[in-house]
Amino acid sequence: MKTIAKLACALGFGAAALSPAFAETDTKVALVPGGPHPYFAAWEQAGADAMKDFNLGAGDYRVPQKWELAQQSQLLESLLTQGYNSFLIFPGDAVGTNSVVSEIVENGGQAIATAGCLKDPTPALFCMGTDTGNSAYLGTKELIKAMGGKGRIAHFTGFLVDPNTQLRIDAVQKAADETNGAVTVVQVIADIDAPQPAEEKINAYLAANAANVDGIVTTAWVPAVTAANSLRKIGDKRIKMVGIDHDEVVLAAIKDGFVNGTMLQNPYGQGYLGSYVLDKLRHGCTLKEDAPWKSNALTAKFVDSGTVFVDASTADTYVDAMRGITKDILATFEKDYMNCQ
Amino acid sequence: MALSFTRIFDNDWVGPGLVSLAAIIGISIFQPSFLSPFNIFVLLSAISVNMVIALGQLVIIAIGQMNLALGAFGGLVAICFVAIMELYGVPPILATVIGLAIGALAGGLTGFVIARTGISAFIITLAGLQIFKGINLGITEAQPFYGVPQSVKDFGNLSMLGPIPWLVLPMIIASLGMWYLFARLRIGRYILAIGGNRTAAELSGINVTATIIWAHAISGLLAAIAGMMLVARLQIGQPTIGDDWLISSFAAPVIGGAVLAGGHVSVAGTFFGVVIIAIITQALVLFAIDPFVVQIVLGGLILWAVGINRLRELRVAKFNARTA
Amino acid sequence: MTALHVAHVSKSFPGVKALDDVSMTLKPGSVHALLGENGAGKSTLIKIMTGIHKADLGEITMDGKTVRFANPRQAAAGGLGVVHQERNLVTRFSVAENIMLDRLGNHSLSSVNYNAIAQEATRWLKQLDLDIDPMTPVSRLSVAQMQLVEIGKALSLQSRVLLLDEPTASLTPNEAQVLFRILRRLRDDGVAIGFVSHKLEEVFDICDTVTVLRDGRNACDSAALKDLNRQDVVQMMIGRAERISKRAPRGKTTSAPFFELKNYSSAAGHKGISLAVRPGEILGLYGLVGAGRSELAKAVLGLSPQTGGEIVVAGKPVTIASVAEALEHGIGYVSEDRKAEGLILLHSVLANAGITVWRKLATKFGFLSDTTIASRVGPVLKKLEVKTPSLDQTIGNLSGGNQQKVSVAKWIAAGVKLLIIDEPSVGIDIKTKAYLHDLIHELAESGTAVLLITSDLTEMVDVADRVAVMDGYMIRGVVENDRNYERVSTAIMGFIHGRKAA
Amino acid sequence: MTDTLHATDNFMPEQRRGSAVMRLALSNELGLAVLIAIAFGAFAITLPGFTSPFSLFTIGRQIGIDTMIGLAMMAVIVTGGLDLSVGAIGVCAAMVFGFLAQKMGIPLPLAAPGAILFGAVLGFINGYTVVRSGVHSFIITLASMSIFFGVMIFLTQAQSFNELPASVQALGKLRVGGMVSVLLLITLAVCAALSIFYRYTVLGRQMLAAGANPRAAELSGIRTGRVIISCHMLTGALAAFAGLMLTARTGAAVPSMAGHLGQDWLLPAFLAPVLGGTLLSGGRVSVVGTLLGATFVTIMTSGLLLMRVGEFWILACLGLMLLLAVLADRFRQQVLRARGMI
Repeated sequence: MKTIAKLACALGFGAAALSPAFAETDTKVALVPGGPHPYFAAWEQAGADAMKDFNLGAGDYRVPQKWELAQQSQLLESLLTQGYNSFLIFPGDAVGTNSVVSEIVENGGQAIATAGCLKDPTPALFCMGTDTGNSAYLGTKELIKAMGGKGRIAHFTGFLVDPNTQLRIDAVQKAADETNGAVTVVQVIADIDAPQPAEEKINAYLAANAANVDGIVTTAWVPAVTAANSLRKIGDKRIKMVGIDHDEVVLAAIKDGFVNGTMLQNPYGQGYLGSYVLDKLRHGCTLKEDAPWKSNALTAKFVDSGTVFVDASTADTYVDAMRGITKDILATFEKDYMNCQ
Repeated sequence: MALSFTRIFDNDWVGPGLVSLAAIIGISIFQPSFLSPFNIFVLLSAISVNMVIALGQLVIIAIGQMNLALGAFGGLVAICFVAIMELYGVPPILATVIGLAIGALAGGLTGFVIARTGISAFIITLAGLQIFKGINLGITEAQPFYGVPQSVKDFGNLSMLGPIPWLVLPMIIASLGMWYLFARLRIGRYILAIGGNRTAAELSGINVTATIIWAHAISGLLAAIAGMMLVARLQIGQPTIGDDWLISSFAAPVIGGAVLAGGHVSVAGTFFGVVIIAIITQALVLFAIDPFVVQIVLGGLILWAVGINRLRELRVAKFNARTA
Repeated sequence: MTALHVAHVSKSFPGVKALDDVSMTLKPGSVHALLGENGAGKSTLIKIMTGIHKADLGEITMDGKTVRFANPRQAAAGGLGVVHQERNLVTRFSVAENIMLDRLGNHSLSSVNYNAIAQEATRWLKQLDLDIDPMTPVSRLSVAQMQLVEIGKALSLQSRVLLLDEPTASLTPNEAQVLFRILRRLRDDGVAIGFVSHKLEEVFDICDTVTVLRDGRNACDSAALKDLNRQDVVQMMIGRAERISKRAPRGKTTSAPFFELKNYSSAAGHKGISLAVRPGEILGLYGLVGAGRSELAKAVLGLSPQTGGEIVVAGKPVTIASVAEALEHGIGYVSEDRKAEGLILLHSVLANAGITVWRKLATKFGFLSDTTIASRVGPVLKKLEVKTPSLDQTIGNLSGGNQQKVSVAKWIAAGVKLLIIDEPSVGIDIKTKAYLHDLIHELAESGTAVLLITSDLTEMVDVADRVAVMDGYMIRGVVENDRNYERVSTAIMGFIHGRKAA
Repeated sequence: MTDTLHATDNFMPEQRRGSAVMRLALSNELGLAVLIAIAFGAFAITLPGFTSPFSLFTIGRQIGIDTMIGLAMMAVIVTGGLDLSVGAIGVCAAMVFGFLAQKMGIPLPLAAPGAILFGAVLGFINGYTVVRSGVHSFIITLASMSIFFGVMIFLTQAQSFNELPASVQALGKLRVGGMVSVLLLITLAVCAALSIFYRYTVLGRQMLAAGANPRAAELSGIRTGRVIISCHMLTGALAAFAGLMLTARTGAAVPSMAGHLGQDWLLPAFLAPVLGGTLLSGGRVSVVGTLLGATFVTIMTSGLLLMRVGEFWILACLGLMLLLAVLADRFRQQVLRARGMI
C-alpha cells in the first residue's frame, strides 16, 4: 500500500483507468468516511470481508482526500456515477450530508449513516454507530469509578464544528452531575483534533493544573493519544484517565498503567454489518418500522454498533471482544430489524 | 538623549520582548504554577518547534516572497522520516540526514521553479502545497506511522537540563544559524539584498536564481527540522503534521517586525513573536477561556501586532524625514 | 589607444531594425557623449555593450580584444561599469555593503568581513570626495550622494570604462557640478567615460567627443565636440535644425485669478505660501530638487492635509481633500513620474485618456461604453497627434513622447481650468518637447491657467509668463519673465541664494 | 532586465499588434477552452457514466459553486491584494441567512439579499482596515479570517440551521433540461453581470485602474481608497453569494461547510482565477477565464475520481495541473513576446 510505486501508478493514471464492470443486479457497497482518519482503517477489511462472505459486487473503502464536506459530496456523487448503489457513509456533517444522501436515494441508491448519524429528517435508512453520547457517558462513569467516586475531571475533545462534540461535552457533564457534586468537570478543552495543538494545549493544561485534576476523559482520537503520552511523560499514575478508540499509544499506556481504560468503538463491525444489511435490503428485505430502534439527539432510528470498555486485563484481546459484539448483532439483526421473504 | 532612546525602540525585538516579559510576569502572578519547571518545559517545547517553523517562513519573507508549502514540506519529511525507520529499519541519525535532504530538495525544487519561470512564489508554492501534501497522503493514505524509535521519542520528550527540553537544542542551533546567516553570511546578505531591491541586486552581479533556490532550500531544510521535531514530540508520524503551520508561521515573523515586502527581518523579533503566541495559547487554556473565543483572540493579536509595527514605521519615517 | 570599440553593430527585433551598422569608440581619458532622441537606439546599444542583448552583426572590443558579455555581471567583471538611471541600491544596507555587494565573500556560505569591506569602500568614497561613514545605511543619504555611491560601486570594480545613463536627471545644478568635477578627475586618471544625457548644456560642459544616433544609425561616430556647436548637434539628432522658439513675452492677463493660495501651509511642510494663477496665464514654479514644488502640487491636490491658510478657486475658498475633489474644482495634475504616477501602463490608451471623464460620461446608474469615451477623448488625442495603432493599444507599448501626450490629453478631455504640469519634458525627445511647449501655450491662449513645474531653467524661461521661486518649502519671490535668460536666471538664483546667505 | 524605463520607450513597435482574431486565438481563455474540450472528450469516450445526466448535473453544480468562489477572490485580486477570509465570510453569511430564514422567519427573497449585504459588510471591514492601515491584505485577512470565523462559531455554538424552507434545498437540486443545475445558470448570470460591470461601469473601470496602479489612479482623480474598499465589499458579497449557493446545495446552513476557518475555499478560490489568467499583481481580470478555470478543475477532478486513480492522489494531480497550467501560460507569453505580439 504505502509504497512509492503507488505514486508512479497514480501519475500514469491512464493505466489505472476504468472501473471494473459490475453485473447489474449486484449490490455494490462503498464505504465512505468523512475524511482520512485512523478510526476508519478497519472499514477496508470489513468491506473486503463482507464482499467475500456475502458475495457482493463490491465492498470498497473509498476515502475523501481531506475532511471537507465538499470533497466527500463530490466523491459520493462520483461513486454514484460509477455504479455503486449502496453506501455506508460517515456524515461529513450531520446536517450537510443529508442533501447528497437524498440525491443517492433519488437515483436509486441506499445509504446507512455509519459511525455518525444524520440529523432527522434524513433520507438515510438508519444510523448505525457508537452512541457517542452514551459512550462518553459510560467512559466517564468508568473514570469516576476509577477515581473512587469523587474528584475533578478534565475533558479533552475534538472539533467544535462537529456537533458530536457538544453531545460528548453534555454527556460527560451528565455523568458528573449524577454524582451530586462529588465529581466536577473543571475544564473542557476542545478543537484539538490535530496533533500539534492537542499536544500544546493538553501539555500546557497538565503543566499548570496537574495537581488540581484527578481524572481525564477524552472523547476524540487525537486528544486520547496525546493525553496518554502526556501522562506517561509526567509519569503520573495518580491522575486516572479513560480514553477512546484503539490507537496503539493508548493501548500501550493502558498496559503500562498510565491510562485506566478506553472506550472501544466497533468500526469493523459497522462496516461488516452495514454491508450485510445493505445487501439484504436489495434482495427482498425491508426494514421493520417497529424494530427496536434506539434514538439519540440526532435521529430516532439508531442502531448501536456496540462499545466496550477495555482495561489492562482485556487490552490484549480487545479484537475478540469486538468480533463478539459484531457476531451478536449479526445473529439477531435480521429477526429484529428486517422483514424478509 | 532622545535619539538613543528612539534607536533602542527601533530594534524590532524590543517591543515583542517587553510584551512577552509583561505577559510572563502578569500570568505568573495570577497562576503561580505557570513558572513551574514542568510548565516551562512544556512552553519551551512548543516554542522550539514553532520557532523553527517561523524561521522557515522568515527566510522566504526576507527575500520578499511567501511559502505556502512550508507545512507540506514539514509533513512530507515527517512521514518519510518515520516511514524509512519503520519500514527499512534505517537508524535515526541516518533517517534525520535523509529527512533534511528531502526537505532541502523539496524546497530547492520549488525555488528552482520560481526562479527560473519568474512566476509568483504564491502560485508555485500553492501548487507545491498540493503536490507535496498529495504525495504525503498518497504514501500514507492518511494513516499515521507508529514506528518511532525510543531514542527519537526521548529526544522529543526528555529534558536536557532541568526544565529545558532537548528540543531546544535544534531550535537554538537553527536560530543562531539564521541570525548569523542574515547578519554575516554572504548568502543571507544576498537574500536580504534581493528582498530589498531585486534590480539592484541583479545588476550588482548577485546570482538571483541561485539565491532564490538557496532561500527556498533553507526554508525546506527548516521545515524538515520542524517536521522531525514534531515527530519526536508527538511520538508518531502523523500525516497531518504541517497542516496548521501557515497562520502562525506568518504571525510570528510579522509580530517580530518583519517587512512582508522583503529585505528586512529580525530573528530575535520572530523569537519573541513565537513566545507571545505560545504564552497566549497557554493563557487561554490556563484561564479556561471559552474555547470558542480562542480564534478571535489569535486574529486580534495579529491585527494588534500589525498596528504596532505600522505605528513604529510611521514614527521612524517621520523621524527620518525630520533629520533628512 | 581605445578603451572600448563598438564596430558596425546591428540588431533587429521582430519587425524593427533597432541598430543598423552602429560604431562608437571610447578612449581612455576622455568623456564621450552618447546622444540621440528617444527611440534612436541608445538604450539598445548600452544593452548590447553590457550583454543584455546580443548583437546580430558586428563586434565589441575592449583594449583590442573582442568581448562578448553574457550579462551585466560579466561586463562589470570585464571592466565595463554602468550607472543606471534608477537608483540601484539596497537602501537598507550600508554604503560599504552596497559598493562591495558582489564581493561579500567567495562563496555563498562565506562570512562577510565588515571591517574589510568598510576599508575598501572608504577608498572609493575618498576618490569621490564623499565624506560619509561607510557603515551609514544608504536610506539616510541624499539623492546626489546615492548617485555618487553608485559611481563608487562601478569604479570599485576597476572599471576602465564607465557608462553613465542620464546621471544628472535628478540632481540639482550644484550637485551636477560636483559630479562633473569628479568625472573630470576620473577622466584624468585614464578612465573612459560614456555619458548619456538629454541636457546639451551638460554635454558641452563636460564631454570631449560625441556619438549621435538617429533612427538606429550613426548620425556621427565619435566626433570631437570642440568642432561642433549646439546647432550642429541638434541637427544631427533630429535631422533638421532646432527650432529655437524665442517666444515673445505674452500679453498680461488681468482677469481675476482662477486659483489662489493665501498664506497656505501643509502637513508636508509648506509654510505661508501665497500665489495666484489667472486664467490664460502660465505661472512657473522653480526651485531646486527638494524645494517642495511637486510636494506643493500634491498637497494642494489633497494628498497632504492643509494645516493653515486658504485655497481659493474661482474666488471661493475651498477645501480639497483628494484629487477627485480637485478635479471637481477643475484642477488637473500631470505628474513628473509618468510611469509610476501618470499612467496605468497595463491599460489601453483609451482607458488612460478617459479615466478623468468616466464619472462625467456615465449614465445615471454608472454605466458607460467605450464608444462614449472614445467620442469624448478621440478628438483630443487626434489634436495632440498621439501616434497609436488604435485606442485599444496598451499604453506601455507607446513611446515616451506619446505617453506624455496622453497624460496631458486626459486633463484636456476633462476640461480642467487649472493644469499643473510637473517636469513635462523628462525623458521626452526634442521634437515632442517643443510640441509640448506649444501645447502649453495653446492651452493658456484658450484660457486655461497653467502652473508649470520644471528644473530645466531654459524650459522655464521659454515657456512661463512669471516664475515663482521656491526654496525650503516657501515661496522666495516672483520673477516676471521677459524671455531674457541671463536676467531671469540671475533673479531666480538671487532669490534662492539670498535665503542661503541670510 | 536593466532599465526597463527605456525598454518600452525605444523600439517597442507601435504598429505591431496582432489582429483581434489573432489575439483571441492566442488568449489564455481559448487555451483553457481547448484543454477543457479535450479533457471532456477524452473522459466522455473512456469513462462510462461521465456524460450521464446525473454526472453532468453534479459537475455543472460544482462548476457553479467553484466559479462563484473564484469570482469572489478575483474581485479582490484586482487590487493586487487577496482575501484569505472568503471562506469565513461565505460561511458567516450563510449562517446569517439561516438565522434570518429559520429563526426570524424572514421570507427568502429578503433573507438572501440580507445575507449578501452582510457579506459585503464583512468585506467592508477588511477593505477599510487594509486601506486605512496600509498593511498588506494578506495579513489583515489572515487575522479577519480567524476573527470572523471565531465570532460565528461563538455565536452559533457550531449549530446548523437545518429547518430552512424546503425551497432552499429544492433550488440546489433543480435541474433544467434534466442535466443543467440551476446553480450553474445563476453563476453564468453573475458572470455576465460582472463582465458588464468591469467593462461598462464607472466603478468597474475604476477598480481596474486602482488595481493596476493605485498612485496613478489616485492622481487621476479616482478615490482609490474607496474603490479598493468597494473591491473588498464585492468580494464579500460574492463570497456570501457562494455561501448561499452552498447552503442551497446542502439544504442547510452548516458552520463546517467551508472547513475550519473557511480554509477549504482557499484552493478553489485561487485556482480558478489564476488558471483563468487573472494577474495576481492586479489591474486585470478575466471573468470568463475564472469560469473556465473552475470548469477545468471540476472536470479534471471528476474525471480522476471516475478513473479511480485513488482519492489520495487527486490532490497531487491537481497541484501538478496548476503547475503545468501556469508553466504553459508562461511559455505562451514568451512565444508571444518573442514574436512581438504583446
